[in-house]
Amino acid sequence: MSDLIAIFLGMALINNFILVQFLGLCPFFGVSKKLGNAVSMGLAVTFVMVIASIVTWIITRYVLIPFDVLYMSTVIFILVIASLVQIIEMFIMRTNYALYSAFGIYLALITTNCAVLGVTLINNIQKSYSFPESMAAALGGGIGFTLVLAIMSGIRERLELADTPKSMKGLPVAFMVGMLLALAFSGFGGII
Amino acid sequence: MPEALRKFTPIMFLALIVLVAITLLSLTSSITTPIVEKRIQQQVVDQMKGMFPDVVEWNEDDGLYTLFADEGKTDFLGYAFLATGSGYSSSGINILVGLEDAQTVKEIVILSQSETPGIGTRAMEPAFLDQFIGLNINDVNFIKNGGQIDGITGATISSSAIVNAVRDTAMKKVAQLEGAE
Amino acid sequence: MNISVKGNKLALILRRNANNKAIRLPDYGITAASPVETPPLPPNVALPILQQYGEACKAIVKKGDIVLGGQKIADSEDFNATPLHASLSGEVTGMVKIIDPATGRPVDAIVITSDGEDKCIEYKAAANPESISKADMISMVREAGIIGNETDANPAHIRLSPPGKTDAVIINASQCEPYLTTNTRLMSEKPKEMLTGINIINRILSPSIIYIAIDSTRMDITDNLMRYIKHSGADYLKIVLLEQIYPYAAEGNLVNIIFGENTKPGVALFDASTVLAINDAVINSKPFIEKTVTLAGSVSKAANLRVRIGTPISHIIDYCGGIKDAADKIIINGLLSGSTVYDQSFPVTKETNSIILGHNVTSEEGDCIRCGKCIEICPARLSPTLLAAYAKAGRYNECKEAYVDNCFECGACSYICPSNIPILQYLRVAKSELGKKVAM
Amino acid sequence: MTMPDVNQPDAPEMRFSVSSGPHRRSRLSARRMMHLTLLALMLPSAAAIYFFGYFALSIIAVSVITALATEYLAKRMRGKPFVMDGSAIVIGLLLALLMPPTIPLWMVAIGAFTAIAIVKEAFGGMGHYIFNPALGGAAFMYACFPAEMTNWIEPMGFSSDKVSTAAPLSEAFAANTDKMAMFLGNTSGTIGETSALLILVAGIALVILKVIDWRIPLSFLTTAFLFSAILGADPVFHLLGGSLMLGAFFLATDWVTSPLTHKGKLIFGFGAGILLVLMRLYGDVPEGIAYSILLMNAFTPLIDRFIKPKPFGFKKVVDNNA
Amino acid sequence: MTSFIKEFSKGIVTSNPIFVLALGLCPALAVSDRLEKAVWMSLGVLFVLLCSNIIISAIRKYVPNIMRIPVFIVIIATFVTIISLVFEAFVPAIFDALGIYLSLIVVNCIILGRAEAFASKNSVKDSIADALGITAGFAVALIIISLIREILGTGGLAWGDTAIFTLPVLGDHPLTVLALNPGAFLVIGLLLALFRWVGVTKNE
Amino acid sequence: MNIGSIIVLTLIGIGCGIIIYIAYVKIPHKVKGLDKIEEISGALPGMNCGACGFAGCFAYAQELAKNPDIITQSPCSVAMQNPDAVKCLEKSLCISLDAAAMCKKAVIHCGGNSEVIYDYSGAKSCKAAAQLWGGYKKCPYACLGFGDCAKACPQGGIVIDKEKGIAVIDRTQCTGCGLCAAECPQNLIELMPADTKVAFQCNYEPLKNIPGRGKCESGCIHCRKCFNACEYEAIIWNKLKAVPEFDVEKCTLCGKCIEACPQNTLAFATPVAAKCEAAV
Ligand SMILES: Cc1cc2nc3c(=O)[nH]c(=O)nc-3n(C[C@H](O)[C@H](O)[C@H](O)COP(=O)(O)O)c2cc1C
Ligand SMILES: Cc1cc2nc3c(=O)[nH]c(=O)nc-3n(C[C@H](O)[C@H](O)[C@H](O)COP(=O)(O)O)c2cc1C
Ligand SMILES: Cc1cc2nc3c(=O)[nH]c(=O)nc-3n(C[C@H](O)[C@H](O)[C@H](O)COP(=O)(O)O)c2cc1C
Ligand SMILES: Cc1cc2nc3c(=O)[nH]c(=O)nc-3n(C[C@H](O)[C@H](O)[C@H](O)CO)c2cc1C
Ligand code: SF4
Ligand code: SF4
Ligand code: SF4
Ligand code: SF4
Ligand code: FES
Repeated sequence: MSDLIAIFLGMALINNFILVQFLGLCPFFGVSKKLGNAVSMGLAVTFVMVIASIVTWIITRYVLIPFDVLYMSTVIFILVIASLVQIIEMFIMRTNYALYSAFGIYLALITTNCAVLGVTLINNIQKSYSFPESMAAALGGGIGFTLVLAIMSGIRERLELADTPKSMKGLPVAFMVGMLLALAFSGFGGII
Repeated sequence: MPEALRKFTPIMFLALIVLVAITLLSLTSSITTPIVEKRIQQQVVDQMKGMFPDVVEWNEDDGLYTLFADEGKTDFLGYAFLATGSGYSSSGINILVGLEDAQTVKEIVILSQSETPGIGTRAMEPAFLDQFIGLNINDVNFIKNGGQIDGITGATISSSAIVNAVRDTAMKKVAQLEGAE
Repeated sequence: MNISVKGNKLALILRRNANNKAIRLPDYGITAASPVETPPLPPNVALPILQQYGEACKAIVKKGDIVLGGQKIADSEDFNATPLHASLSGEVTGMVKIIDPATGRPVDAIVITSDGEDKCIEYKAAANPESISKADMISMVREAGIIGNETDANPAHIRLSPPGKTDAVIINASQCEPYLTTNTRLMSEKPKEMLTGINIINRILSPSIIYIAIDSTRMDITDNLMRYIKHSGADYLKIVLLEQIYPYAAEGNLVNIIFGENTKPGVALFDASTVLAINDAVINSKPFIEKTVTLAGSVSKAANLRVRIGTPISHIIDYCGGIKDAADKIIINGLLSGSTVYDQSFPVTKETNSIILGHNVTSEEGDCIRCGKCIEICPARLSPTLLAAYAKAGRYNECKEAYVDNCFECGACSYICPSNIPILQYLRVAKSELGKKVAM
Repeated sequence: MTMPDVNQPDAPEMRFSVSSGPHRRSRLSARRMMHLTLLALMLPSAAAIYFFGYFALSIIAVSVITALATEYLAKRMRGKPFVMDGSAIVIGLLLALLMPPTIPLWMVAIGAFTAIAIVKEAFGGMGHYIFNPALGGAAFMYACFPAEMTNWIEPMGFSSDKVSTAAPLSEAFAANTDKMAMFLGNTSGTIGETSALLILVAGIALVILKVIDWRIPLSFLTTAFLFSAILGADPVFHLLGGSLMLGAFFLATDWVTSPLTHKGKLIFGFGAGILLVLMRLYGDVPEGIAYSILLMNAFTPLIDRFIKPKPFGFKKVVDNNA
Repeated sequence: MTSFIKEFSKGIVTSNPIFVLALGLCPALAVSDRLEKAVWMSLGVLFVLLCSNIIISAIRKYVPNIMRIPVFIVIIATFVTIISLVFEAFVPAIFDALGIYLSLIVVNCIILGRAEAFASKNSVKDSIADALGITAGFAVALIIISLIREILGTGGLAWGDTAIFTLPVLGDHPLTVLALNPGAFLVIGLLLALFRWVGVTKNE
Repeated sequence: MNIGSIIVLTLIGIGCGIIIYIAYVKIPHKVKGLDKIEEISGALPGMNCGACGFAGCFAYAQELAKNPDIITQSPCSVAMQNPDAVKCLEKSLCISLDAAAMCKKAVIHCGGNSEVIYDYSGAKSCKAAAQLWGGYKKCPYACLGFGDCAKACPQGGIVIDKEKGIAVIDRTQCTGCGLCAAECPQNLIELMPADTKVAFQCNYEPLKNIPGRGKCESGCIHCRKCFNACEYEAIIWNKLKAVPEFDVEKCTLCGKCIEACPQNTLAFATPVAAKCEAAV
């Protein structure tokens, strides 16, 4: 159990997807202007990460490993993620339209989110996690992703009112925030 | 084309693409895999030879190499095996460990790593690695944990990855040896 | 002083609000001991037909007409409108446009040149005031054209005819700002009229309780009132003692201090000077043509003065010996929440309660250093720094979402801000821009 | 509003001033607050120079001068006036106080430059930055020069013979924790952090002068004390050791980077305290103060967004954050 | 030919994927700590983008609309896997150093974006120009970033195990942070600001 | 080569294909007519300035798709200056546009000669200053020069003339979005046809008798001299406002009116944007 917690916290804070692993940076800069949007995006990514981890774990365990074709992982995982996103979109729309209208637009962006493919590759190929470990990693990664997105959007909302130099406004200053966040998060190193 | 079938064209199209893709990949992999395997083998052998210059022949048993200095496999030289530590970077540190006998480390060599340059890579320098030479595998541990190895400030993660990987794998291999006997 | 406030059930003592949300200033009550004087009549008066409530009034006199003091010179059919009366006798010498300070746009004003005789229309004292009906009393108040002070700034007859039930009435006899002393002066000089006035309000609104807010330093008034209450058995009267800190006596604050912030009783609030005017209107049928104002600051003699509405400020200043110390700022209605005029010939209006001469302090506006002091001090518990930032950026809708409307413009935030940000001014811009949007 | 006849309408004899209310302001000014801070910082600076002699003196000089020069350049580049509001000096001084005595001076210059150019001015300067510039600069230096930034020596004052022999301490330190020495400052550490006593005096003076709010230091120190005790560490050691005192009174309280409201400030201090203890006890970083405060700086906009005063009055407050 | 050049130069300057569009940031930040990694990554991207753009624009008329995205992804993923297999076989050190970012070319917003926006609508020739232009833009950006990060962050420049040069002073005490994650943000952010400042790109 | 793996993986591919197919069929797709809206919004500048009166360019495009006539009632000045955009809009809306007439640019009706009547101190914002007695200038309609308009201009086309204390519009940069006009508390800024030749620099409303306030030296005194001076009937007298209006077509730039004005209220308008000339 403590292993799982370590993996969870490790993925959330120490090996944070955005700040340390450099995965999912496009939404980090693209969808972080408003807190609401950022949190929605983060939660949608977390959800897809978990589901994708389940499915890809099964595929890895029962197809890729038995046939010794781990090198096919990229092709198969991305295909699976793409269809998963579609089916989730459909499912949410059918069952909860309010949720769909809140999350729908983000789902489309998730297919091309490095973090989702990244987590499946890390779990199954790089670290060969067991099933519970995969879950902990996906959940931790997603939550860390959401947390950083939320922090970033909070900061950017404030920066919008700031007298930032013209050529720093928007993206460049967001990168500066990224740098300082990465520095600050490096303080978590070794806590677990 | 009948109407019912037409519905399935998109699906079949995707299936076709997947089929082509996978076949292509299988082909590529069948070309590259032997190269990779050979290279790794070669690397291990090269390093082993660097470690035990006299080596001529060896046995391999589940990753544990038993090395001999003559063709007849009678002149025992030592053992060698691969250890993988998980360091600061998400890809691991691959270490080749040579043992003089079932207790003593002869040398360790880093085969591949991708630690942070300037920080983690300080654990790849001889100043650190040379500490392992001649150590009893039970002493492969940091001084503060009762071993004989000095850690590296600023690279705790990388250095302990190496130390732990070497010790744990060595223990395992030794157990494997004992089990085999 | 034989009645101690402490321990007396009749008195209600209130001290600070939570969090010390107030400003302490040293110059409260400098003129507290100056009896109300009456300066000579001005050579002319200008009476702006300002109309914020109801349909606009129309002038019912024209240039060249001779009018008597107290004569109605503008009115409208609309009940909500407030009529205007000549404040002295003389000739109507002009209908001019003057700039309305509130909007910066021109409004009409009637100018009367005094004939120096101060003839008045006849005021009929009510024979039996007790028998006047409620409705009659309200219409008498309306006829008198009473508009309240800053603390109760809208027509008195509207305040006296609320749509719902009035649970409580608050009579504000304290001062809402440093320097002002008119309310307390009137309370100590005319206690009888004041009580009659309160009685009239009591009869019109029939609240279950009437609070009289008094500065905690004015024990003389408190003792007097206590004696009266004890004597008359007017047990619906209660005294509230207020610390002299700004902005306790502001309407919203008073209500909150007395009732706590989670109840919403039907409350009507009247300034002491308004109570006097109501008394005059009902008992003497006398219209609202005089106003008591405090003149203070860089002037030779600070004083409380009873002046005709429309009197030019310069007339009052000259009466008190002129401007001292090269003061370059004329502040109307209080140091903190008042406004400034750029010309001494500005007339005293129905809302004027004080004229303070002061100096301008220019201070460069800095960037907000996020010290949070404005948030600490805002009695409306807003986030002034945020509101100002939104207003500066033109994001007025966000101002609205952050409750800019709850700001009652006390100015405490601008007062405290170490970066000299004119926060309140930005909020005013936001409010007026939001108002424009609603109007559109 | 003007009246005819009384004065010559077209030639007012005197020009008055007009402004929007209020017409009086408190005497509190940002510059005064900054100068008071600077004055208070003289205490720990004096201690630094007393204990670490020329080392401290040169670090402080380099840091402050670089900070000022960078601020000047940044303002020039932006076409804004350079005002001596003291903020650059405060940042430079605070950064200097976070340096170990043996740090090479050019590294200090790089840190001070980063603090002002990147952490402060790139965000818009005074009032607009998100992260504490001094700590941003220090964290940058920790990442660049981990060895030099953790090279501790015993205090030696101005005595030159000791300078040459000044050698890094060994791990014996942890055992040798003379609490009184730590309180007074006669111990190893960054040049400014050693004397808990003087920092405390300066900090409390600032609290009394209302330059800083007491909530952040109090909640920060209490949380760190209690939490380290709960986790079984020596709470007094943690309170007095490292830069906690300096951080709690001078770094965490920076108005710009801490929450606006009272409640927010308490949360800030609490969060920083927890993070600090976790990092000190379990983390890899040499000293958690920079990271714990920087992390709370990052959370500050969120704290401010959710911890707002509830508007006074009767209006039912609806949550507008949804 | 002119249109070819136009498409090509567009990718480098006016719609530089990193500095202007801010797309494909993950690899740009992750592999730009060393020049060598940046160059090999660019080669990988070139291969994948070129091949997939060619194939996609060649089959664009036959792809059913419903399956557009999945088909494109599979095509891209195939080339990505091929290039990783090849890297693993022939430049193993680089394969290890690039780690999962090589595989992540699949989801690199640039590539799918180009497939969707360009190759699926244009002729093979234009698609090649587009691929070359975009890759050139990506490569130029990556190389600039990696040069700065490697030189300042490690105090010198190296290719493989051979050092090309070492700086004085910085060689002993490099600004390590530039080679680390925070440095990636810092360098790219400052470059973005610099380009805006000198007017290459527009302010927001 | 591993035939088994190829088969299994292709089966997964088929499975994914089926899932995607089903999902595609079940998810309703974009609202009809979206293509057209996208086409229209593609021709719009995408600045989302709101000057057209709608909530951003896309909203405007939606309305245009429903009712093309809107474009003449509330045109997008910015689009009108871009010949490509005009062509594109004409095509997708099936209408023909007189772009030149719709192409407008901002003009400030103040020459900055009004006297200062009090010392203002406070927020450096025109809106804030205008709240105090309508501004610190003698003319209650004068430009206050704090540049609320300049801050609003996305083109950076407005600068404050420090000497005169008024805003000056660089008409080569102005795209006619009108954002500045909405900001000005004194209502000084008007969008006028881009090829306006003569600028009328007064905003004083003919209100009589505001003691202490009034028009400045260069304020229009409604003398009609310009009207009478024009030989080409290019000036129309606006009776309501008692100010001249200029007919661009007829004006020959002779400058007679400018000479005739006793108050120096008239001036040649500053150059027109090259962009706009192209469209004209
Ligand atoms: C960006 C960054 C990269 C790091 N890379 C490594 C690394 O490659 N290897 C390592 O052991 N520690 C690495 N660290 C961890 C820190 O250097 C950490 O402070 C150190 O491991 C703790 O060392 P100490 O406890 O020996 O002082 C890194 C830290 C940061 C912030
Ligand atoms: C405030 C503080 C001061 C420290 N001072 C020293 C010191 O003077 N000498 C020292 O060797 N380690 C000191 N350390 C501990 C080091 O940061 C680090 O934990 C230690 O050097 C581990 O390296 P080592 O095992 O190689 O000694 C200090 C830590 C902190 C938090
Ligand atoms: C505030 C504080 C100050 C410390 N100062 C020192 C010090 O000056 N020297 C030292 O050797 N250890 C110091 N330590 C203790 C180290 O951080 C650590 O506990 C000890 O050196 C072992 O570190 P290691 O686990 O990295 O080897 C300090 C700890 C704290 C919390
Ligand atoms: C009590 C106090 C603490 C401060 N702490 C910091 C600090 O930690 N870091 C910093 O860069 N500036 C600090 N400053 C300086 C100041 O907040 C900052 O430089 C200005 O707000 C803007 O530059 C502090 C100022 C005061 C008054
Ligand atoms: S925001 Fe309004 S209520 Fe609050 S302090 Fe400022 S002026 Fe007073
Ligand atoms: S008082 Fe002034 S400086 Fe402090 S937070 Fe409020 S606006 Fe900012
Ligand atoms: S001057 Fe600027 S804001 Fe005004 S219309 Fe022209 S472009 Fe728009
Ligand atoms: S034109 Fe209007 S908004 Fe612009 S500076 Fe003048 S008064 Fe201000
Ligand atoms: S490259 Fe776009 S999310 Fe990673």
